[in-house]
Amino acid sequence: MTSVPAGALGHAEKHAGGIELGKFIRTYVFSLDHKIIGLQFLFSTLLWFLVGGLLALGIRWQLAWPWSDMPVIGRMLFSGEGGQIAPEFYTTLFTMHATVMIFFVIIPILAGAFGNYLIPLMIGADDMAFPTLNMLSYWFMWPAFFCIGSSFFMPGNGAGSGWTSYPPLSVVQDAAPSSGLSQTMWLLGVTFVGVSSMMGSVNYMTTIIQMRAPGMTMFRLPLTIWAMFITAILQAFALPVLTAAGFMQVTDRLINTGFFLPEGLVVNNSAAASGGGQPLLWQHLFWFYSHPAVYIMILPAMGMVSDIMACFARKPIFGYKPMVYSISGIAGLGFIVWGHHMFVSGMQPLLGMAFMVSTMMIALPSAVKVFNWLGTIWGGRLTFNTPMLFALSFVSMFVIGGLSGIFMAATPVDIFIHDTYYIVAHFHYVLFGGTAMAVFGAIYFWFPKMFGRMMNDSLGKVHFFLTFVFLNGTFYLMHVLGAVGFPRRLADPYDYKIFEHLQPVNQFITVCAIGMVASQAIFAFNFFHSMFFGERAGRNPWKANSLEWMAPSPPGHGNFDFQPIIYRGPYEYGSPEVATDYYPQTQPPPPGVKSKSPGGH
Amino acid sequence: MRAESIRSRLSFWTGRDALAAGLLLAFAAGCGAPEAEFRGNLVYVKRKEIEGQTEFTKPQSADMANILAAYFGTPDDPHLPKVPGLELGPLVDLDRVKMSAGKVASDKTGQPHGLYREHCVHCHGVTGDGLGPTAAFLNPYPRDYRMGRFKFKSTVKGQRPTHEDLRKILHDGVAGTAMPSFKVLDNDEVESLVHYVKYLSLRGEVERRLADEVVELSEGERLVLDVSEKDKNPESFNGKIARLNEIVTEVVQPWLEADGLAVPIEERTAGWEDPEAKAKSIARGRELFYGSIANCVKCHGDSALGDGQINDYDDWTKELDPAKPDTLSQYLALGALEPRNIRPRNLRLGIYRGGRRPIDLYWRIANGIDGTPMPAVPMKTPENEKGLTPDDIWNIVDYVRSLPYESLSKQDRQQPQITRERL
Amino acid sequence: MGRFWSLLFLSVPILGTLAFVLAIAGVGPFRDHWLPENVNDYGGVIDQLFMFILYLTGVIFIGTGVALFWFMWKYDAAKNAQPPVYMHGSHALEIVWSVLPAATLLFIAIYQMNAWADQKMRRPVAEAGPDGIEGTEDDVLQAPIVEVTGRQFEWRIRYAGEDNVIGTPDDVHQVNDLHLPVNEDVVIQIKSMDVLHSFFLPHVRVKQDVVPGMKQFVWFHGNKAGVYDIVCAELCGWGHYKMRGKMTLESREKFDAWLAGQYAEQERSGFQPKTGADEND
Amino acid sequence: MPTGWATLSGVFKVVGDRPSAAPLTIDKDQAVCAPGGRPVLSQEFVIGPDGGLANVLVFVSQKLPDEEPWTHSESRSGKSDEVLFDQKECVFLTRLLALQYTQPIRIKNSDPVGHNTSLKPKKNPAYDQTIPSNAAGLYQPKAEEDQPFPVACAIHPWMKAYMITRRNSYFAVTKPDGSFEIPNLPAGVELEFRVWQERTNFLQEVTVNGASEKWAKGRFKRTLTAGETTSLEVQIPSSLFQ
Repeated sequence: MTSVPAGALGHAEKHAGGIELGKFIRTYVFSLDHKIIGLQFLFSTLLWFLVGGLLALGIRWQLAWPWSDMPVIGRMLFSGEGGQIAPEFYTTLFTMHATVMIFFVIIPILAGAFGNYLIPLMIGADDMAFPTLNMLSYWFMWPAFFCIGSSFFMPGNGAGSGWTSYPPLSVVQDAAPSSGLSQTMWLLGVTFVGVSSMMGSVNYMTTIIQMRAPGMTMFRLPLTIWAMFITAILQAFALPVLTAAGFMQVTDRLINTGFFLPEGLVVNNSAAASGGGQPLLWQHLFWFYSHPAVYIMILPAMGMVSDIMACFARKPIFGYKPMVYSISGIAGLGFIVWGHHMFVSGMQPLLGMAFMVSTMMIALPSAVKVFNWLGTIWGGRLTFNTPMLFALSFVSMFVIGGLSGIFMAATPVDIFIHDTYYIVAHFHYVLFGGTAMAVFGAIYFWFPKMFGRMMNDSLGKVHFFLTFVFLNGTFYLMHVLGAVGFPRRLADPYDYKIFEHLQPVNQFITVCAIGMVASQAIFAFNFFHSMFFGERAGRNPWKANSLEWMAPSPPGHGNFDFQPIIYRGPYEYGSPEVATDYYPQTQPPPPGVKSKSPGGH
Repeated sequence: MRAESIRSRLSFWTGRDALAAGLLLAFAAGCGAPEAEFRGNLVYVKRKEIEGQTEFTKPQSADMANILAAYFGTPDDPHLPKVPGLELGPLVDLDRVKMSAGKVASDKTGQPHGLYREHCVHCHGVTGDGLGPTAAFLNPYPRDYRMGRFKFKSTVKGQRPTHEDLRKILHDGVAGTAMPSFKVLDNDEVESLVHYVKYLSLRGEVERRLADEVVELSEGERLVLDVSEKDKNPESFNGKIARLNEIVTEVVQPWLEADGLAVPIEERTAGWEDPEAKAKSIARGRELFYGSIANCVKCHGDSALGDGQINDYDDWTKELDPAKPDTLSQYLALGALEPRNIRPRNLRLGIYRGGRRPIDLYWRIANGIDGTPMPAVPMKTPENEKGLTPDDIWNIVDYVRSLPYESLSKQDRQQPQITRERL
Repeated sequence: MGRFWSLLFLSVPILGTLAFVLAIAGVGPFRDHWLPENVNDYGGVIDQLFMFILYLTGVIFIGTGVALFWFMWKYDAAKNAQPPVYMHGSHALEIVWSVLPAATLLFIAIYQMNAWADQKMRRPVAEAGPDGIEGTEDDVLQAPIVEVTGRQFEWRIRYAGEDNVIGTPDDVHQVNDLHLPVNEDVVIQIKSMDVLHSFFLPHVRVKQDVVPGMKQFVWFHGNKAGVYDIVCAELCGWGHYKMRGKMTLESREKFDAWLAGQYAEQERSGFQPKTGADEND
Repeated sequence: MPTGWATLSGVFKVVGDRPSAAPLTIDKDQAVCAPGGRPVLSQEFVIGPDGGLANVLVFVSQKLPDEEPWTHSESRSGKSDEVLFDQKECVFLTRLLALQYTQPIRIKNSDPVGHNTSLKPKKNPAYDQTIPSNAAGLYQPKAEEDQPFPVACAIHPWMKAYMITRRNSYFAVTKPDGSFEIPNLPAGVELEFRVWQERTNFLQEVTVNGASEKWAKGRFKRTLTAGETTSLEVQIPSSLFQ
C-alpha cells in the first residue's frame, strides 16, 4: 500500500470502489481534475527536460571535441563514419534542444504544471472554470510530442533550421537535409503546442477573474497568481500570431503559398516553387510571439520565487503593488520590443532605434523586481532550506541574465555580439539560471502539497549546490566566448583562426555541462523516493499564509474541505495582529482588532 | 598556424575517452566504439553479377576485401600497394596520405591528421564513394572517386587528371555546386588532401578491376590461392599474385602518365582583346555555336539555357542503367543514389563549374568533359577538313563568355526581384 | 549552514568579476579571450559602448550581488535572533529605484543612436551633391568596390574592376578570398543567393544578415593591414560552419597589384605544361 | 601441337514465339532520324524471317601464339586496312563492329545533322567527338579487348552500337540470317570460343545440334579436325529476349 503515491491515495479515497479500469482512466488519465492535469504536465515536462538535457550534451560534445566519435548517438547513427556525426545532425541537435526545452519544458511546466495545480488552490476555487478544456489542453500536447518526437526519425534526423525556423532555409525543402518532412512535422508540433497553451490561457484568465473565493480581491492574490494571470493574457494575445505564422510556413512548404520566399530563389540548384514573399516577414511574426514568450517563460517563475522568498524570510513581500505593476509593465512593453531580435536582420535601421528605446525601458520593471526581492529578504529571518536557496539563486542568476540583456539592447553593441555566445549566455542565465532554478525551488516548495510528503532537504541541498556550481561553470564563460565574437550554431568553429584558441574553454564548459546533467540524477532520486517514502507533511508544513496550504495535502477532489473566506493578502508574516509569525489568509482577525493589512478594499 | 596544432597544445581535457567510456556506461551498454571502414563497391559487384549472370561466392568477395586491405590498408592505417617495378613516388606519397587519413586529431608536434574526415567525409564518404551522410541531398551529387574519373581537368577525355587539376579544384572549389573552395587551408594540407583523393581513386579502381576479374572466374575459382598452395604448386600461386600486381599496375599507369598529358594551349594572337576584334570573334563564335561542326546548340539549346538535351545521364549514373527499373531498384537497395538527369550547363548564368578562365573553357570544348555527354570538338587535320582550328575554339570561348552579359541573361529580366537599396 | 550559503552566493560577484578582469587583461588561460583587435576607424565606438555598458552593469552586478550576500549573512535565522521587520515596502525607495534606472537606460539608448546611424545609415559620401554641402539628401554616395554574395556554403566575391561598375565583363571574380585597401573608406555591397547568411567581420565590427532578394551595403575604414576572418553568423544550413572566408587588408598599391594579377589570371588564355617539373609541390 | 587448319561455321536461331523489338523514342531531328515519322525499332536484337539471329559475336578467347602452326597467316595480327563505321538516319550502320586492334576506324557521319560518337572501351583510349555532317573522324585502337564495349551518341541518346578489338582474326559476327564462319582455325588442339550477344550478354543456355549445352559465361570448347568444317546449329530460347 505504501507503494501508492500519497497523492493518488488522497485522491482515490474520493471515489472509493476498488480498482476499476474505467474509473482509473477517468481519474488519472483523462482526468478533469486540475491537480491531476497539473501533475500530468509536471511528469511529461520533466521527462522532456531529460531529453533536452541529453541533446544539449550532444551539442557540447561536438563543440569540445569536434568530429570525434560522439558517445551513444553518434555511434548509433554514424557507425560507418566511426561515430563522427554529420554536420546537419549538429543543426538538428541544437534545433531540437531549443524546441524541446522551450515548448515542451519551460512553457508547459510553468503554465501547464504549476499554473494548473496552483491557480484554483491559491484563489480558493474548487477547480478550473472549464475542466474539459483543461484536460484537452494537456492532451493536445501529445500530438505535439508525437510530431516533434517523430521528426527525429525522418530524413535529416529531425528539424535543423533552428528553433527560430527562419525561411528560406526552413521553407525550401531542398535547402537542407532536415528541411524536408521533419521540418513539416516540427511546424505541426509547434502549432499543437500553440493550441494547447491557448486553451490553457483562456481557462486561467476566466478562472482567475471569475472563481476567486469570497474576499479574495485582485490585490490579495499571491504574486504567483498575478504572474500566471498576466502570462495567460500574454499567451492569449501573442500566440495566435505564431500559430498563424507557423501555419503560413506550413502552407509555404506544402502548397507553395510563398509568403516568405523572395522571387526567383534558387537553392541547392533547384528553383523554389514560389516567390514574391519576404523572409523578414517571418522574423517579425515569429518574434512578435516569441519575445512575449520570453516573458511567458520567466514571469510565473518570478511570481513563485516571490512567494517562496516571503515565506522563508518570514516577512511580507517588499512592495507588493510595485511588483504587480512591474509584471504588468513587462507584459505591456513585451509587445513592442520584438524588433531587438532583428537589429542586423536587414530590418530598416530606423526601426532599430525605436526598438532600442523600448527594449531599454523593459529592463526597468525587471530591475524594480530585483530591488524588491532584496528588500524582501532585508530584515527578515531567513531559513536556508532547499526551496529558499533555489529562490535566492534565481535572483542572483536573473541579475546576470538581465544585465547582459542590456548589451544586446544597445544596437551598436548588438552588431558585434548578435548571434554570438554572448546571447547564448544571456538567455541561458535567464531560462536556466532563472526559470529552471525557480522551477526546482517551486517543486521542492509545493511537493508536500502535491504528494502529501516532504522531499529530502539534505539531498535537495546537495542537488542545489552541484546544479548552482555547474550552472555557472557552464554558462558564465560563454559571455567571454561571446566577447570574442564566437558565433552560435557552428558545428566546428575552430577552423576560423580567430576562434581556434577557444577550444579549451569550450572543453571546460562541456565538462561542467555533463556534471550539471549528471547531478540531476540526485533530484530524480529524491523526487521519486520522497513520493513514496518521504516523511508525511501536514496541511501547512512551511507555516505559509497563502490559501493552498489551508487545504489537505494532497487536496482531494474539490480542493477545500471548508468554504475559504479571505481576510487579507498572502504575505502577512510577522504581523503584530497575531502571536504567530504567520497569519493565514483565511484566519479571521482576532476579536477587536481592526485589520490594517494591505489589499483590504 | 593550424587549428589542430592549437587544439593539441591547449587541450584542456585529455581524459576524453575515459569520459566517453563513462557516458557509454551511463547510457548504452549495447553499442561499442566503431572503426571507420571502407565500404565495398556493392553496386558495381551487383552490376557485374547481373551482366555475367552469376553470383560472387563468399570466398571470392572475401578475397576482394582482403586483397584491397593488403594493398591499401584501412581508413585509419592506409598503405600504398607494393608492386615490383611500380614506382608510385611522385603520384601518391604515403606521408601526405597519412596526414589526411584517420580520425580528426593532431599529434604532439601539432601535425594534423584526419583532414579528409574533417573536411570531405560528410559528402564524399569514408570510401570516396560519394555516399557520405550528406550526399543524398546534394545537387549535384558529390563525386564518386572510385572510377578514377574527374570532370574538370586539362587532359583529354578518358585520361586521368593531372595533380594540378585536382589541386585547382580543391583550391577554387566547383562553382555552382556544394564543393567549396579550400583556399583557406594551408598549402600542404591541400596537397595532402589531393594525395588522399588519388589514394582513394586508385583503391576504388583496383576494386572495380577485381570485380571484373572475379566475373571471369569459373565456379569455385578464386583470385588468390590458399597459402598452403604456395609450396604445392608455386607457379599458379605466384601466377595469381602476378595477375593482381598486373591489375594494380594497369590502374596506376594512366595516373603516372597523366601529369605529362595536360593539353597545351597556344597563347592567343595579340590584340584579340581590342573591342572590334573581340566583337568579331564573338560573332564568329556565335556561328560556330549554332553550326553543325561544334554543334553546341544541340545540347545547350537554342538560347544556351542548357535545355537542349535534358534527359541524359552522366557515366556514374549510367552504371545504374536508370532506364531499367528492375535492376535499378536492386542498385538503390544497395545504397546507390536516386538517378538524376545531367543537364547541359546554362551558359547564361556566368557560373563556370570548371573555372571561368579562357583556358578552362578552351579545355572543356577541346577535350570534352569526362564522365559526361559533353564531347570534344573535332580539330582540323589533313584527313579531316571539317574540323575546328584553335582560333575557332577561341571564338566559341569568347561567345560563351559574352553570353551572361547579353540582355537576355540579365538577372532582373530572368527573375524580377525586389532589391532595396539603402541610404 | 547559512554562512556557507551566503559565501557561496558571494563567490558569484567575486568570481564573475574576476573572470571578466582576467579576460580583459588577457592573462593566463584567457589570452585573447576578449574583443578581438579592432582595425576599423568606425568600429572603436562599438568597443567603447561595450565597455561603458560593461562598467555600468558591472557596478550593479557587484552591488546587488554583495547586497544579496550581506542580507543572507546578516538575517540568517540561525544566527540572528531579533524578529523580522514587519513592513510592506517604501514608496520613496520604489520611486528612487524606478527613476534612477529609467534615466540611466534612457541615457544609454539615446547615447547609442549616433553610433548606430554611423554604422548602418550613413554610407560614406563620395562627394557633396550640387548644393556643395555634405550630409544632405543630394550627396553622391560612395560606390561599392566589391560585391559579396552569400551562397550555401561560400562567399562569392565580385570586384567592380576597371569601370567601377559591378556586373560587367571586366569584373574580377573570387571565392572566400576578399582583399581590400587599407586606410580608406570601403563600401561593400552584400547579397544572398539562396538562404539567409550573415556577413560578419569580427575585426572591423561589421555584421549584417544578407537576405535573398535584398541588396545591402556595409562600410568601414580599415586602419591596419593584415589577414582577418570572414564569418557567417546566421544559420544557413548543414554547412554553416564551412562558410569561412578570409579578408586581407593591404595598401592601395598592393591591392591594385593583386587585383590586376587576379584579373590577368582570370583572363589567362595560354597554357604550357611545366616540362619535367615535379607536380608534387 | 596443331595438326592443320579447320573451319568453324554455324548459325544462331531463336526458337519459340518471336519476340518483338521495342520502338525507340526519337525526340530530336525527327526529319532525319525518323523520315516520314515511321517508327524506329531497337536493334538490340535482330531476328531474321527464319529465326536467324544477327550480330552475335563468336571469337576465340584463349591467347594463341601469333605464328604458325597456331595462327594462320591469313588471320595473323597486324592488319592495317581501314574499317568504316558509318551512321545514317541516326543509326550506326554496323551494330557490332569486330576488328583487329591494329586497324584504324573511320567514324563517318552520312547524316545531314551533326552527331557525336563516343567510345567507352576498357583498355583502349577513350574517344568522344562531334562528327559534323558528312565528315569523319579517325580512331586508332591500341589494345585487345576481351569483350565488346559500347558506342553511343550524346546528341541522339537512343543511338547504340558495340565494338570489339582483337589481336588476330579468329572472330565472326553473324549475318542477318544468323550464320557465321571462322576459317583457318588451328586443328587438333582444344580451342575455347566465347559467344556474346548484346541483349543476352555472354550466351549460357543453348541447344547445339539438338543437344542442350551449358556454356559457362559464354565459353565453349571444341577440338577441330584438320581440313574439315565443323558446323553448329545453335538454338536460343526466345524467352531470353522477352
